[in-house]
Amino acid sequence: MSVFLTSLIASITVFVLAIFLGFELISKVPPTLHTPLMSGANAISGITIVGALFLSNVQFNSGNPGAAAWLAFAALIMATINVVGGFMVTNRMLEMIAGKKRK
Amino acid sequence: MSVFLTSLIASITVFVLAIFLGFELISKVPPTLHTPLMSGANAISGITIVGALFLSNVQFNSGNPGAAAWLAFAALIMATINVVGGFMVTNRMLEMIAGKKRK
Amino acid sequence: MVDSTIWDIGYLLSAALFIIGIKRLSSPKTAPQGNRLGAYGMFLAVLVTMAKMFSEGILGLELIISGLIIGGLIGIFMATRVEMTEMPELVALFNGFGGAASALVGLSEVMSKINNSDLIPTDNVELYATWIAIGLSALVGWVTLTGSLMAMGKLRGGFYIPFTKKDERGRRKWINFPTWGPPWLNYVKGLILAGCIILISLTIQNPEDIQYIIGLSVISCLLGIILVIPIGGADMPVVVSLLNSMSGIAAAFTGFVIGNNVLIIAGSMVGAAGLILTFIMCKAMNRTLTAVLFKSFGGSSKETVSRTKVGSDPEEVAMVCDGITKCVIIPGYGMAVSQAQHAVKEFADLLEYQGVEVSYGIHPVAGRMPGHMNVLLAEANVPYEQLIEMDDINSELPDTDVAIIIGANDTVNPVARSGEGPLGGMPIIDADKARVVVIIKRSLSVGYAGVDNDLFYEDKTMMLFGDGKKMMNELNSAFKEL
Amino acid sequence: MVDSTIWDIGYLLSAALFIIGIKRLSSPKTAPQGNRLGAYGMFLAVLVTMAKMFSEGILGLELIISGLIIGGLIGIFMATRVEMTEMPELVALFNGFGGAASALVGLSEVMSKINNSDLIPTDNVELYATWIAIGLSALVGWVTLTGSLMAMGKLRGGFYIPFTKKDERGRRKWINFPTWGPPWLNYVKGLILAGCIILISLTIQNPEDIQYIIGLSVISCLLGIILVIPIGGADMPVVVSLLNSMSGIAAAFTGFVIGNNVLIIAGSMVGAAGLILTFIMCKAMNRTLTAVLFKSFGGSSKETVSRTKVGSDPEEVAMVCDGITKCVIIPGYGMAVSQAQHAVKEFADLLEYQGVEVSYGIHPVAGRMPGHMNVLLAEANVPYEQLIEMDDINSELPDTDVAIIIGANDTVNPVARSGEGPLGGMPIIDADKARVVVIIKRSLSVGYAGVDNDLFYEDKTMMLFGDGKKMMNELNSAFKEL
Ligand SMILES: NC(=O)c1ccc[n+]([C@@H]2O[C@H](COP(=O)([O-])OP(=O)(O)OC[C@H]3O[C@@H](n4cnc5c(N)ncnc54)[C@H](OP(=O)(O)O)[C@@H]3O)[C@@H](O)[C@H]2O)c1
Ligand SMILES: NC(=O)c1ccc[n+]([C@@H]2O[C@H](COP(=O)([O-])OP(=O)(O)OC[C@H]3O[C@@H](n4cnc5c(N)ncnc54)[C@H](OP(=O)(O)O)[C@@H]3O)[C@@H](O)[C@H]2O)c1
Repeated sequence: MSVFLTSLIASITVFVLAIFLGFELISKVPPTLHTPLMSGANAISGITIVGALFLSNVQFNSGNPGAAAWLAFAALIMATINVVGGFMVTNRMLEMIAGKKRK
Repeated sequence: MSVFLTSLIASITVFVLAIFLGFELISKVPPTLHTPLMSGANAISGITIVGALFLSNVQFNSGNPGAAAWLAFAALIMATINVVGGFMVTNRMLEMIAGKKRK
Repeated sequence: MVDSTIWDIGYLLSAALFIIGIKRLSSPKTAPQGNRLGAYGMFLAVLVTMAKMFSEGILGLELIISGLIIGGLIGIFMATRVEMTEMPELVALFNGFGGAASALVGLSEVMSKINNSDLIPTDNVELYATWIAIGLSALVGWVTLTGSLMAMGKLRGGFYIPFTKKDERGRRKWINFPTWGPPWLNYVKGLILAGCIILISLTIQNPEDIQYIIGLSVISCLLGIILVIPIGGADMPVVVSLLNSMSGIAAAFTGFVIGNNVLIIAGSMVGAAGLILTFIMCKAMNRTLTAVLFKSFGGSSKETVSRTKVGSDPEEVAMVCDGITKCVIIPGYGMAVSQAQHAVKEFADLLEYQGVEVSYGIHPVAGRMPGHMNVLLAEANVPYEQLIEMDDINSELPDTDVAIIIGANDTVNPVARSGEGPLGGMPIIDADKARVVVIIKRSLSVGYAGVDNDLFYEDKTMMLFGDGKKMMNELNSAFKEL
Repeated sequence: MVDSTIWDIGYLLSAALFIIGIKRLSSPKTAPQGNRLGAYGMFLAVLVTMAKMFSEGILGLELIISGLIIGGLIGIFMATRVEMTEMPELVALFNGFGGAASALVGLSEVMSKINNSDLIPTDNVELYATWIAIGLSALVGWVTLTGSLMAMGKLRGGFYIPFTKKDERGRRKWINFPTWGPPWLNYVKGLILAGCIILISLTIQNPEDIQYIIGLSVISCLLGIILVIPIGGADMPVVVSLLNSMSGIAAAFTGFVIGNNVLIIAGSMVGAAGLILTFIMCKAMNRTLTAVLFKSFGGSSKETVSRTKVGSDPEEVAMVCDGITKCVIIPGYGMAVSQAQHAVKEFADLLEYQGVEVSYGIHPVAGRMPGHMNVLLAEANVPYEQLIEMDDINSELPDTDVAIIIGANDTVNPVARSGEGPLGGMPIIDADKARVVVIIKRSLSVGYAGVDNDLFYEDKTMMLFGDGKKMMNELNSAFKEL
């Protein structure tokens, strides 16, 4: 119990620091970069893929994979789409802006 | 042991985040504010006063206060000077810059 | 012993990569590197997770790998197939997936805890903390999903209804995406939100009962739809950015649920950074976030155009452009649709060859996504220095001989200066200050915001009616024949 | 149960106050508020600590309270008594105390662990982590202390030797603070640093043996001295800023030792922010950090002045200033020493009354601390808009009728443009571009960097020899009598 609380407080500390950091990281973004930044940040928010991986594993391990397992599996697919697609599409946008690669 | 390691990792996480945050917090400072900012940050680094308080208490509690206790006591005084003097002198500088209060 | 912490160090490293990645993404030169760093961070996080799972014993490996492959392939397919103009829709869609994934992870966790009631925490604090985190990740996650889907539809403007009869050009029936928002809808939003909070507290009181969390999921989905439906398509980039921030927050809550710091760090950082970006974008569009969210705007009521104007032909325009000294090109959504950027660049080259000073006036919200024009013109090899931002070009326009507006409308509509109507108060490019104005578009019809444009009917304005690319090419030939 | 975490929440809150405080401190408008927020955060942290100690049972309460009171009173006394010009020295001193406190806390922790050998961790990881943290906090803390004391002495320029015979003006013997640094000293620094690392590893191997940690403390103190002794006084603000960063790092290590997050957060944040500030200050002085640290500069070898120049008198200068249209005042260290700012302001008022356009050219490193001139002129009620930064004033100087230099020397020395010598490459205020240059100082002698100044001997230069305040007052009366 006390262990849970300690780790909860630690998590909240990390949460607060990361929020402050997020606010500070972005100050001035030229309009050209609004969409790529949004898209890149979106890909990073796909980090929930880590959670999906864990739960898939736990649930499938639990013997008879039921609804919970398939939900986790659906989460895994969605998160992967978000991550892979997100970074790739951001890359495409940025390459166009940088003008290095043309269609 | 494992508990220690977990809390060590948590501390390192916090350490890394705070360092990133510190780097981001300050971007452009007009020369006028260099000294007050330095002085204010210095006062904040007097947070070691918390450590000095704890140790003073622990050491004096331990029965016969020996050298360790007096070292902690010296640390307490120094840290307090740093904190109290630091914030006050920063305040004085800033008041002069803002021109609100004159000698 | 070391085993169990090596993972945490890996996660910390990947969090650091995310931090540097986001930082770099916000500046033009380092942005591609920033994106790559983010991707490495994600790869590392997945790798660490897989390794940890292996070390703890993994069973459903085939399924997990196949999940990754399926998701990855779909992602690659979507990301490479999409047209430039459709990217914002795609980002919205991906974002929705991210939100849904977070919500599903929470849901799956609850279900497994209910199946195995030993896992339901007996300690009050833990119960509260975990269930609140699960509830919030569900709320935020589902709102992100349905909100993003709505935003995607609105960015697209509508959709073809499948299985309807094709018309002569082989297209199925198209319906516009609805924009609908009576003032009382705001109260409904408040009510649903209150309902969500009540449901979360009910889940805590009945941790074994799955129905409350399912109820929460359903009304959160509803909330997402109701939040976005009254917002005009022109504001969608802002909405998508806000939803992006929310999907970060959802991931952070999921991190609390499964007790993993990297989710908390990456999620809350994206949440905060996304919020800041939302405000930056609002500012660029001269809107406040509350106005965007709670007052409907744009695309709702199109004015009907009654006045007429005689069009010019390319030869006439070419003659006008002959012998001038300064020309400003103002591109808009129409240039993007007709893919006219290469023809525009050719025209600029022809002018420059004659010694004319050519620059491009870029309105921050021209097109359908931020930076839309920059991307297209960069694709056509237009030098970066010629792309001038709104404020700077406005001080040059009074000295400009010819302003050529290609497929832009709202962004040059003088009615915005009056401060009224859907465009009221939006800063515009002062094309009407130039000596002669040439406007290339297919008709006199309205732009995104659905407002008629007085500029078309001014005496100094020459309308060149037709598809953007086609007219630019004709203009180029006419110019060469001079 | 709640008890034990309420403290952590309090600490988190105080960390948040520190974060916002530092953020606000870096912008002019919010700086006073930022400082206050930082102070509240510290107050909260102390309060929480005291409360926690009470709840755990406190014994040495009287001593702790008296420690706080003694320290507080000394701090208040020093902070309120100090002259404006001595503030940088005081900051350096406080900084040294902070570093020493961190080191002492670590030392005290070790001694108590050695006294009670049950407390020495048997687990290797814990032993390594704790002892490394203790060693590093000692190393960084002691270097901060002695380095800061040296920096303080250098900022002051030297000190009076107590108990020596007083001279006719009642002052004791004054000796300059030495600046001494043969190139081989850099190797010595490296050797000592290596010694520190070896000693830290020895402490880990012999955790019960106090002598290694004491040895570490001693050579760390030595390292601090050797690090600062070759650095010229002109670079001291940079050094103090760097030491400030180090005292933050020391506090963070102490946080690892006693396992307290607020120390880690505040300490490492100050460490990072201080480092950035150090770079910003280096840039303002046109120096690189490595050049500052490893190549001695300034104040070391004073040139002897052999040329002569006939001085002017206040009446002559007043006549020159009569009927001009534009005057730039360039203040320097001499204005600070002679407290001439009010007289300068009066002079500016007289000129402005005549319709002359007056502005002040502020060199970023004029005086002896960053922002020195701004502070003094603000004290004399000079409007903020008249204080022009170097780059901006330099574009105005060619159109300036009279440039009045009061107590400045290095910052207007044209030799800096040659790129050689101690001043080489430092950007200067181009006072020599003005039509007439008036220089107010007591003699032809050199300034901080010890370099002769050709500007004094130019034909268009008028030297007004004498104490800054006195000469300004005479100039004012002469001007009124015109
Ligand atoms: N940048 C963003 O982030 C963003 C995102 C969403 C919405 N918006 C909104 O979108 C608007 C952007 O303004 P804008 O001036 O760029 O565009 P606009 O006001 O939407 O006008 C575009 C014009 O292009 C013409 N057009 C369409 N297809 C064409 C073709 N094939 N060839 C030639 N012309 C064609 C249309 O007229 P015809 O039909 O007569 O040809 C239309 O009037 C603003 O209201 C903005 O708020 C911006
Ligand atoms: N701002 C900072 O952060 C900082 C910190 C430390 C060092 N520095 C260094 O300090 C220097 C600052 O340049 P600066 O031009 O301001 O000053 P400076 O070059 O040091 O010259 C000051 C001049 O003021 C004159 N002076 C002294 N007392 C006076 C009095 N009572 N009345 C009239 N004149 C008096 C002195 O000449 P007489 O003896 O002939 O009167 C001296 O030449 C730079 O080298 C800078 O790098 C700056």
